[in-house]
Amino acid sequence: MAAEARHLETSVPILADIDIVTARQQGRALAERVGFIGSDLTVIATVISELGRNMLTYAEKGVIRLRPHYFGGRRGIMVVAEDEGPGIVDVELALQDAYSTSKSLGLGLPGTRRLMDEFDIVSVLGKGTKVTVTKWVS
Amino acid sequence: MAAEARHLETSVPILADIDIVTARQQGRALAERVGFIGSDLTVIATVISELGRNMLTYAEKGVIRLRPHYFGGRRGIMVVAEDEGPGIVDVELALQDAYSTSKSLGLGLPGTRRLMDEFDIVSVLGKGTKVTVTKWVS
Amino acid sequence: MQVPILKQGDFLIASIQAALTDADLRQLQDDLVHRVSIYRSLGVIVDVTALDVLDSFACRTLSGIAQMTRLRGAKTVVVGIQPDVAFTLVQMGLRLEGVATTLDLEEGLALFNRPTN
Amino acid sequence: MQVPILKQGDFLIASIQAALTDADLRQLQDDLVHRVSIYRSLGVIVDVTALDVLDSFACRTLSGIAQMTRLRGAKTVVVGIQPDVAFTLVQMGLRLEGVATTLDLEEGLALFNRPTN
Ligand SMILES: Nc1ncnc2c1ncn2[C@@H]1O[C@H](COP(=O)(O)OP(=O)(O)O)[C@@H](O)[C@H]1O
Ligand SMILES: Nc1ncnc2c1ncn2[C@@H]1O[C@H](COP(=O)(O)OP(=O)(O)O)[C@@H](O)[C@H]1O
Repeated sequence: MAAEARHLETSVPILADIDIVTARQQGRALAERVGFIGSDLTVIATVISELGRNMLTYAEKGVIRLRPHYFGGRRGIMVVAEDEGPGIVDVELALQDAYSTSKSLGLGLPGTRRLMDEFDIVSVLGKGTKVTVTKWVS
Repeated sequence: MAAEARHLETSVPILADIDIVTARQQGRALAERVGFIGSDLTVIATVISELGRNMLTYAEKGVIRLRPHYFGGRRGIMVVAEDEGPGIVDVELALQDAYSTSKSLGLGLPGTRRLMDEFDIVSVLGKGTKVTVTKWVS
Repeated sequence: MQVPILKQGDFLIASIQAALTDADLRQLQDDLVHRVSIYRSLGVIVDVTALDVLDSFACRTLSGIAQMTRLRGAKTVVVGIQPDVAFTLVQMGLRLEGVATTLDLEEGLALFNRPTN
Repeated sequence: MQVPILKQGDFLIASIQAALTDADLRQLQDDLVHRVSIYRSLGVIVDVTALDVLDSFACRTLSGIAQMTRLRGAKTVVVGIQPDVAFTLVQMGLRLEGVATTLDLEEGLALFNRPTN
């Protein structure tokens, strides 16, 4: 069993595509510390990758915060991806499979939602976008 | 490109679990002849396995027919699994994820439906069950 | 078609050589659970490289092996799942519950020799 | 982190050694498409054993490699997809369109030497 790892919160600025690699490696490492194993580690790294790329593509830059999360006897990891980009015009649409404004696959957000246990998105036009996702150790 | 393989229809009686192995090997071989590649071959073999096992479990025996299928310029494979078992009381229910009358996973029928392009089931209580599925070469 | 089980130190390695019937799979589960008890093994590796299909029964059996050996203190790793098999499994809605997976035997053994958390 | 590409007879083998940035992946695609043309290669193998993530961009790039090399008469095989990576990919809703997959390099090469249909 992993000891509690509350103090291990980290923050990765996403300014270039190498930062996405850094963020997902840190996410995986933190997830291991929290007690995740196997394909959950891959899931967490993949989600960080998708959120990080969206920032670079649509908002030029942003920050990914990785946080051990303990609640109601459960432990997990929370990933917060926050940028000050243009925001999303239609969030409902952005969450649909295959919707993309960049000739991309349009599976980043809906895929992330499927992979994680909790998913929240707040986007304000002209202000920015904040995606908060959590996965619990099962 | 595969030459047309209309004459290659085969029929595999399912009387014991070794017959399931035979049926899925024949199904895979036929699918290759028809022109399937990669994970489609795995999909077809898996579906045959699920349908064959259901026959043994719930109807004691049955027959699996494998048939090259050409229609509207498309080519594919049709798998027909037919038994004279007890039939299914509630087909709607049997098609739902995780519904099983045998402490099994209950994913055989719904999973088969997800994997194939066409899915048809006819079941008559006291008469038997016939599942007909088709996959097209993409 | 019985599956040979190799004892290698603290680990058991089951190398599936060809397509298995449901009865073979059941036998494999019984054999592994039995030997984990006798040898007090710390880990079980099941090599499925030779399998071109993992259907719901096979998944259930592999999860069952993991669950029953865990009760005896051993961890189960399934190695050699073909990518097409992995894709199909998830598309069906199946999961290998409680089972760790690696690409090959080498990585599987490495997993045991790593400090676990 | 450039990906070394080996020419082995009629085939090209790209062995990814470590995590790649999106720019690295784009570069890999350009390099492979370019060399398939020059060498008139019949097949391309991309070894992704070292990748612990295949996200939507990586999938799109691998599918793009397959599509563009196919126009030049070559087939693409991706080898070494970790099972966990395969599971995650499908759960996300991703597919490796037009890409053949095998467990390892050996099987990948065998695929080319088999009569195709
Ligand atoms: N951080 C963001 N800022 C602004 N728009 C975004 C952001 N993330 C996603 N979007 C919008 O939502 C759409 C869907 O995103 P996603 O599902 O990740 O697919 P993709 O990135 O492949 O287009 C994007 O095409 C884009 O229009
Ligand atoms: N050939 C059949 N004859 C009678 N009942 C069947 C047959 N196939 C499936 N069923 C019924 O449908 C249910 C769901 O089937 P399935 O989705 O394959 O799951 P499972 O076989 O794991 O229970 C079974 O539990 C059984 O009650």
